[in-house]
Amino acid sequence: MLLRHTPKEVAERKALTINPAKTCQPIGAMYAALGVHGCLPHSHGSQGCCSYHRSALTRHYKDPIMAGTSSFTEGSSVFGGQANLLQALANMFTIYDPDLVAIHSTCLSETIGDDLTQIVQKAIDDGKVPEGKKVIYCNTPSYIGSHITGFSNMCTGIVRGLAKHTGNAIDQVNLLPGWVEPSDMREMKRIASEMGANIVMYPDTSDVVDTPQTGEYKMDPDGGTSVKDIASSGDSIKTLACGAWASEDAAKLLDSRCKVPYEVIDIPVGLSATDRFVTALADAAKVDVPDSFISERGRLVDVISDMSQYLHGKKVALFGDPDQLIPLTEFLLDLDMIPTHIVSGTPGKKFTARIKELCAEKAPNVNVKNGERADMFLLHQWIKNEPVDLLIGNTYGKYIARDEDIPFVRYGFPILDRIGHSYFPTVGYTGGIRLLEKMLGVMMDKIDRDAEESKFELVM
Amino acid sequence: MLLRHTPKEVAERKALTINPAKTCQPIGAMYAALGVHGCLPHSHGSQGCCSYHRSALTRHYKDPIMAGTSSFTEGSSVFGGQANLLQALANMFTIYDPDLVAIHSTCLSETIGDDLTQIVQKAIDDGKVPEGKKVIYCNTPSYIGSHITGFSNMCTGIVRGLAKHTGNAIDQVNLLPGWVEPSDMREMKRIASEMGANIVMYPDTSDVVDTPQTGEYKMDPDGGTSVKDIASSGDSIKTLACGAWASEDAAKLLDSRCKVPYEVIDIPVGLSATDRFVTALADAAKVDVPDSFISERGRLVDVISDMSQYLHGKKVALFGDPDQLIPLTEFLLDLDMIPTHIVSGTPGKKFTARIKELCAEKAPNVNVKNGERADMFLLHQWIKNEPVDLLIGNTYGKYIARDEDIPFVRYGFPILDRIGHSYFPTVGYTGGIRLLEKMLGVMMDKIDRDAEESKFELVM
Amino acid sequence: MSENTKLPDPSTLKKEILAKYPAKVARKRSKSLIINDQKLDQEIQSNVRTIPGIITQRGCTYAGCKGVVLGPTRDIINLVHGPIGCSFYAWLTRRNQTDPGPEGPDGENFMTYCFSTDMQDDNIVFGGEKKLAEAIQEAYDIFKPKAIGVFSTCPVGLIGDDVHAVSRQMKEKLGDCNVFGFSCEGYKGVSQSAGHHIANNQLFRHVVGNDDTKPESKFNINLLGEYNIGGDGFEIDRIFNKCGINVVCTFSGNSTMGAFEKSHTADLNLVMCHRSINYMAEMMETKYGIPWMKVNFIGADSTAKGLRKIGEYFEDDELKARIEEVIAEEMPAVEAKVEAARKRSVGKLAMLFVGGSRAHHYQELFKELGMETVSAGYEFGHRDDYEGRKVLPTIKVDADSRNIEELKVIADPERFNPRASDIKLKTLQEKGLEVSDYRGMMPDMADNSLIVDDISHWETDKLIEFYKPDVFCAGIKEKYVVQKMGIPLKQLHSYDYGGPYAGFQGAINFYSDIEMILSTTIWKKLKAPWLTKETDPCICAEFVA
Amino acid sequence: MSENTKLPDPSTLKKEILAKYPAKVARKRSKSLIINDQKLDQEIQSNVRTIPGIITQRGCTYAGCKGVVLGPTRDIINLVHGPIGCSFYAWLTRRNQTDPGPEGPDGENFMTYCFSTDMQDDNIVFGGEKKLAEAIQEAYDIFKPKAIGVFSTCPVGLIGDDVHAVSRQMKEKLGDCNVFGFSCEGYKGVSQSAGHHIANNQLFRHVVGNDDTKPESKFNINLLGEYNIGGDGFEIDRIFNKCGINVVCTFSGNSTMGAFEKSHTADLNLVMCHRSINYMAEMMETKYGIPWMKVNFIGADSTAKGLRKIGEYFEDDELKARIEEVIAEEMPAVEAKVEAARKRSVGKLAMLFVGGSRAHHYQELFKELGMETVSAGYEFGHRDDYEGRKVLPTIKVDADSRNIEELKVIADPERFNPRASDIKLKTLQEKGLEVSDYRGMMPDMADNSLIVDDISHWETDKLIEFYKPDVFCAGIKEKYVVQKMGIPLKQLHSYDYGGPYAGFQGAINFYSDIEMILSTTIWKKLKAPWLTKETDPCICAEFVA
Repeated sequence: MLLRHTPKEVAERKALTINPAKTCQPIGAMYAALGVHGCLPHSHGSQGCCSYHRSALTRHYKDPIMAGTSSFTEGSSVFGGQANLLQALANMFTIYDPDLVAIHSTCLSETIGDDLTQIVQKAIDDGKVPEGKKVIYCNTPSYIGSHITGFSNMCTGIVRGLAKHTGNAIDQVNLLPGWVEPSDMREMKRIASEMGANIVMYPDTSDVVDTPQTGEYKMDPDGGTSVKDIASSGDSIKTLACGAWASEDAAKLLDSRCKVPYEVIDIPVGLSATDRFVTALADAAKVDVPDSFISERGRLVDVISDMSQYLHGKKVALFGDPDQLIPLTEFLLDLDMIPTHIVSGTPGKKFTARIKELCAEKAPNVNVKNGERADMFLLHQWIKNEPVDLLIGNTYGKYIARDEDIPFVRYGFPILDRIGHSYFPTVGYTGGIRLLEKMLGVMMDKIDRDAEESKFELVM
Repeated sequence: MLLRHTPKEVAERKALTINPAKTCQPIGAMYAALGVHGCLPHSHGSQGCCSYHRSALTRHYKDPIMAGTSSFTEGSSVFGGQANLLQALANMFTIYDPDLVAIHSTCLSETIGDDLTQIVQKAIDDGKVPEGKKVIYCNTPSYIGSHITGFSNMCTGIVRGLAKHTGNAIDQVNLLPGWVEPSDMREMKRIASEMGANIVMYPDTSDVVDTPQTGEYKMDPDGGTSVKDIASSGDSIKTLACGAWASEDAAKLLDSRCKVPYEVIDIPVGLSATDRFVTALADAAKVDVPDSFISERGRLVDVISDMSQYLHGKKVALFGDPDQLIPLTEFLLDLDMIPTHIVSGTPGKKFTARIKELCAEKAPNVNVKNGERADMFLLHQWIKNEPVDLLIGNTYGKYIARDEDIPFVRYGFPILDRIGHSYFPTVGYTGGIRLLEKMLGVMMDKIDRDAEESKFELVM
Repeated sequence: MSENTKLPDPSTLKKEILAKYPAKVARKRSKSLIINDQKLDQEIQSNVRTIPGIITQRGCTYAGCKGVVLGPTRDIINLVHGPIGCSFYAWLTRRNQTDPGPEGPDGENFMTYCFSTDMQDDNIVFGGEKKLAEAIQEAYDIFKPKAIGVFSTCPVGLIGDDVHAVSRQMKEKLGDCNVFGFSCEGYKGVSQSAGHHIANNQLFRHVVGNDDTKPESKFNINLLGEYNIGGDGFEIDRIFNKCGINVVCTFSGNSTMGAFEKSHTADLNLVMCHRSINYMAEMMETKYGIPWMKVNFIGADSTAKGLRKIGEYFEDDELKARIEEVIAEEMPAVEAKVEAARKRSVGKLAMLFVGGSRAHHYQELFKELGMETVSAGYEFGHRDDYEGRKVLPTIKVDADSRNIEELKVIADPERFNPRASDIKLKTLQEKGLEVSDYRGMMPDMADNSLIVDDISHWETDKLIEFYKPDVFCAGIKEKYVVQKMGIPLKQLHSYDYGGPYAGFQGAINFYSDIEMILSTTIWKKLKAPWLTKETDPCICAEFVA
Repeated sequence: MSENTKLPDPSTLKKEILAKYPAKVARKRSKSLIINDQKLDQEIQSNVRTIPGIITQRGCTYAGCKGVVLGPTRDIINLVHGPIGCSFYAWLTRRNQTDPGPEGPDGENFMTYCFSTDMQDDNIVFGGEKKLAEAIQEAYDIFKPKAIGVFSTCPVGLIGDDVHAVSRQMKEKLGDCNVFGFSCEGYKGVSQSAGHHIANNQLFRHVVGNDDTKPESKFNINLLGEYNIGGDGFEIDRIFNKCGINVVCTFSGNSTMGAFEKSHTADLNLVMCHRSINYMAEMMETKYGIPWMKVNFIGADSTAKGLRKIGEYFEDDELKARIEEVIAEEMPAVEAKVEAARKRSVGKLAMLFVGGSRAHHYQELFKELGMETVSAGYEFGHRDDYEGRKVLPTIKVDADSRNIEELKVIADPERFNPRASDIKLKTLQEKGLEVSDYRGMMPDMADNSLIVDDISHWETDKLIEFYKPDVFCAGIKEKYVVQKMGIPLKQLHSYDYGGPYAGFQGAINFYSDIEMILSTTIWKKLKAPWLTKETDPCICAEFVA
């Protein structure tokens, strides 16, 4: 057994986290920053942070992930990181010439109390920021929240740094997609354009972390939302924020600073959440939902009705991020599957409340925990106490899946050992079919593997 | 073992086929006919043929497959099927009101020598075909060729029955997709429109055999190429025929009857075939390939270059239909995989020649056979003599895959035990990524399953 | 709707259906759509030609012969003589399960294989006998099977290939392999039904009686017309086993040639699927003196009833006691499950259009679930399957039935041995044991229920519109058509890859599956919310009488 | 290009690179870009602060301490005191393999687990010592480990948590668990390197020498600076085993606390990764009198060379003979494979920018493949790793190195025991055995090759443009950047999830993988055909001198 020391008995822990279902803020800020065109993310802290974040994102996307670091030394930790950051900005603009730099802090710079606002202002005053270039930033103390918090904070930083309210409203909707894959962002844009909905979506990492192999490396990839478009979002008629954890703060800021009213909706994972997404987008953009969506939806519904016997009553354990887990749980319930164990390292009381509310009727005994020590060790112990038919989560789940022989669908961040997530969306109706194909595939593979010869089925 | 009686030693067979890698003509004709809007296929023979074909197609698509039958009795077999067919036509038009009926023959009606041309003419003369309705037909003797031949013959029947040459050329390209999935046809149309290429594609089974579940059954589904569009194909500037086996005859007929020149290309499966498809379509439609295709292509190339270590040198056994196997083999070679055993029940000398030519440099020892007795029994015996790392073929391959513990990718017709093929294309660049995801997935699952604990990998 | 509400009168529905048809068709179809009325002895037109172009459920004679009857036998090579398709489509598509048998995992099992002569045009032109003989030789050389069955497809009869002659020659040549043929060309008869008869004839002629070894155990029976789809036969065997009843041979679920050869040594034939196997029962009675009884192991109550019939027949108190014990052991689980399922199922509506017995048998299960069967019919049944064998004398032989061989069977000079006296049989029959009898479906159905033989797509469509059933039972061709109308369809050929549904455990499985179907959320979410907020009508519709 | 062609002069390249930099940066970087010239004793600036914003490969001190040195030890719980990320990113990402050990599949292995105190803001404000103590207690209660290592992340030092005090207290409290801390905050030093030193210190202070049990067997050595990535250590153990050489302890591939505790009983320390472990070698020599030698088991020839050094050291003819036998047994397979691979590899160009020794060691394998290393450099090496230990006295201690603790080590009163006389060591050294010595990378590199310390992305970009190498060796962050330029990148931290690459079998694996890379079709198909017909330049480029 790979996790042979994990006991079945759950002992309460007050201090120790084992096999976390989250990581720290800065990586989320780095990912969000990559969703702005021409933006070079910068990590204000020790080299290690930047190196770790770049490595983790690189392994997940198998694509270049560029970012600078302030390379703190003991000296800077004592005297503050201003000198390093000023130097870093000057160097990045001189050597790599990005349109803008997006700085996020770290536990180090936060602990010593570096004031990014002041330092960035100084950089501008000192002429370290060339004409026409921009510097945006956000605070991402690693000891608060999770990688999702960091993503949210950078989204807010993007709004603060780039969104402009001119007073001349533009007939467009801001779409904050939340922490999803480039494939998902691509699909959200397709849905909007298919609908004739005029949107500005950011961040948008498509064509940034899923770039083509052409033999020519572009340090400034084609993708990312342009600074101009983001600026215009201050004049939009409405903001749709996908995911309360990743997108709500930025939407709030757009409201308070630019008077753009907002609505928080779920990431469109699965049937019901996509129904709400499509309706909300149509309403916000004041367009009708075209008939093509009746067909798209109908194809998902068709697969569900055709295959329900393989899903009905199957128990599922899942771990990941709240904004995904909530609609995913709802989708499982629409499939008559039974969400049985759910953990997320990301804190936020709303999470367990929402999950319990969703599960109240069909899965009242669901085990759910989030925040500190809501980790994969606990999830594994729960599974040992109540086995499941399916495990859904990031690549770290493979250790539990192999030990317990549970069909496993890779979903969330990070996925380090399979490809596909960058290219095939799991959002929208078609994304729902993909999720179904994955879930059915692994469960049916087990049926085929374990079937007695007399029960081996040709048709399923 | 499920196929425990299959011996390793290959004994030459002169008469016996075991576990065929093909089926008979009429089912192909039925599938092709479904790709015409408002068309009701009709099987002129015993009830069993129609029932079997509808069942097989229904299991593959998990969607309604409608068709009529002449319900031959012993009487009709002696005196000929004319009476039954005339009655059938009258009944179908009266009860089900299709725009047109597409008749295909069977081994029975062919053996007794029913003359469809004469019978259909009589039906028209006798007023059995209502005003504005059409009847098209083709001969599909089950004892010649295979299901692919039947598909090809109905394509020819569609051209003969519907294509019109008015003399006023239309600036459009005819695209004959070959026997591919509705998802593939959808993708070919997307590629063409993305390119700005004006095409008429037929048959087109999208929105016919992958219809949405809305609670309302439409006997006349939205999809299928309209009779009007097909008629106009006689005035197109060029025909691109995907697949020599499925599409060339129809293209030839368009040439000889309507003077539309044609080019036979491979179904765009994998990198090289899609490159040729895109170029050929751009040339034929006199448009430039937009840059978006550089990105689409580049994403496929990127996945290949990122994952090549898991593909390089892996041996593959495949079975199916020539038009798919040829570009698929080429794709495997582009991936530095080794096509090792290939069978297709569909005859045609060109097949082995083309495969050997493709494999000459990288897989000179490839075992390849097609036509009579090129069956899955032989393939299995070959595998026992030279084991492979991957098996690709229709659902019947699962018996070999389980017996020999070979990672298995379902591809081709029929797929009876998994979903996805109706919705996710395997053609085009994105289709190539899907094929890669599938192949890598099953091979990596085996790596994960068999790895010693000390060699179990988090990152792959 | 409660179990004893009166059903609505479907006359208008019938009118509407017929209205769409051309006059001749309407006239013909009207005889196959019967509004049930227990007070009348109504005749239903069945086992007649399907109307060309009407879109039928029916298959062909070959399917009934090869697919249904011979398909489930593990150790015979079923070689199809014809173009490739006929063999391909019958390859592993019927879910006849088989266990490895006494020889264990290496025992003979050719059911995962598909054998064909793959006739080509030159075989059609110059004849295929030579190729057939070669193919038989090659099959023998590779697999050394005990037996090879040769099945004729449409062209074979027309081009005059004599499969029987070739089989005879090869049987002689091979010596230790029983080779025999079937003239089951697809165009024979009017449906699969003719194929059943042909299969019965050839099994009886070439196999049954080849081995006179007597069984050691007591209470020896054959189970006829049970094909072990989804493991039904396994469950029934489990129950027989528990009761101490010995199955000499099942026709033909999980069967072997050896069992067929010894089947004439049993003392009782139990007939499940009357349509496909009654010929065998009659021929065995005539030749060997084995009585037969109709049973139905679909449904927990009818399973119990079937077991008790056996007890009655053998007149053995120990056996009877054991049977009661077994029933007492099995029923609690059944009742617990049905109780749970009925919370969802009571008052729901079912329709069944399938097979030659299933449409009748499965009504038992729905009855146990408190569901009403509002309409039903067979795909290839005959009048006796609807109205009961009492009508047999009145059934007129038409052109299509005439050309299906009727074996002339007489009592076997040595081996005829009447297992029960006529008096005994008469008493048992009076007790209602259906000895050499089958009462058919119609007597078991409510008044005003609509009986439809060989239903067409158009009729299916109208019936659903009228009844809005909660579950529709049919086959794969109908599955997605009906479901697209928002009505869950339960396949009763393949069981949707579930089962077993026979016996006690099977009943429990069926209750659960129906409970699942009735509780599946998606049926309430078919409509895009931006089109309508109200939930889909199809599923929540309660029948209003 | 043939193996002895002269390399082109990269001066212009160097100029172009520096031209882009701000003056101060250019001045600093110019000292770290050295055009190799064997005739000159050139100094290369290294182990100095990375220039902020330049985009470096480097990581932090914590990574070097926890990730590199302690990570590979199976039976210690490595508890990271800090926010969650530091522990998360070091979780299973370094491919240190471990076997179940003598206890078999149930033996202790905590390497698949990730432990953290997951510091929250209140811990930052009010201090995290209490939480740390609690976490240690909980880890002990659940897992009962022999030892717990506590690793400090950036905030810990700043808020003044005393991990050493807490560890001391908990060690006493728990009694049977060795708890000790590491002050390896990420900001310490200038790269991972400082973390190696800190890890060496604490292992030496808290673990080495805790168990004086002497090994039974002859020829007892420790292997230092081998981390069993991809199973390198397994392969080396296999070879040692074959030769009859006993490894008391490997620092720290596939290691256990028990082995560390006994390591001072060995008679020779072999140093693989000089950068990360030389401190340990020196301290053990001073305290226990164990001499050390630099070896390199990367490359078949250098593996043979390394084995022979051991033979020389132990001055045992039987051992020497056995070593020659083993080499003779292993080399044929190696030669066969290299022969095959050279068909594709000879004359191809390689570049290596990785680690603190690998960039040197792997040049051996490329040499064996007939490939030229045109440019190389370390990520966190020091001058002695480039120029050799001869420069140690001249290396000035700067602010960053000063604050990394230097243990004061003296000879152990009881246990100091010089395993070899100074004369012997001197003679061995003269034989070129690198006793207590390492000559560094530069002497092994061709003239005009470009040596770059702590390479930046900009420099990488320019170097590739200039050299168009056939293989670029670096790490995961560089992997896809370089490949997007059309150049295959071979990861030398993770081996791209392959390996082992050490020893004889490892060499064979490496030859195959390079052969595979060089024969991968896709690199010739990067360009869309409608853009250009010519094949991609990058791969087929032969260097033109």
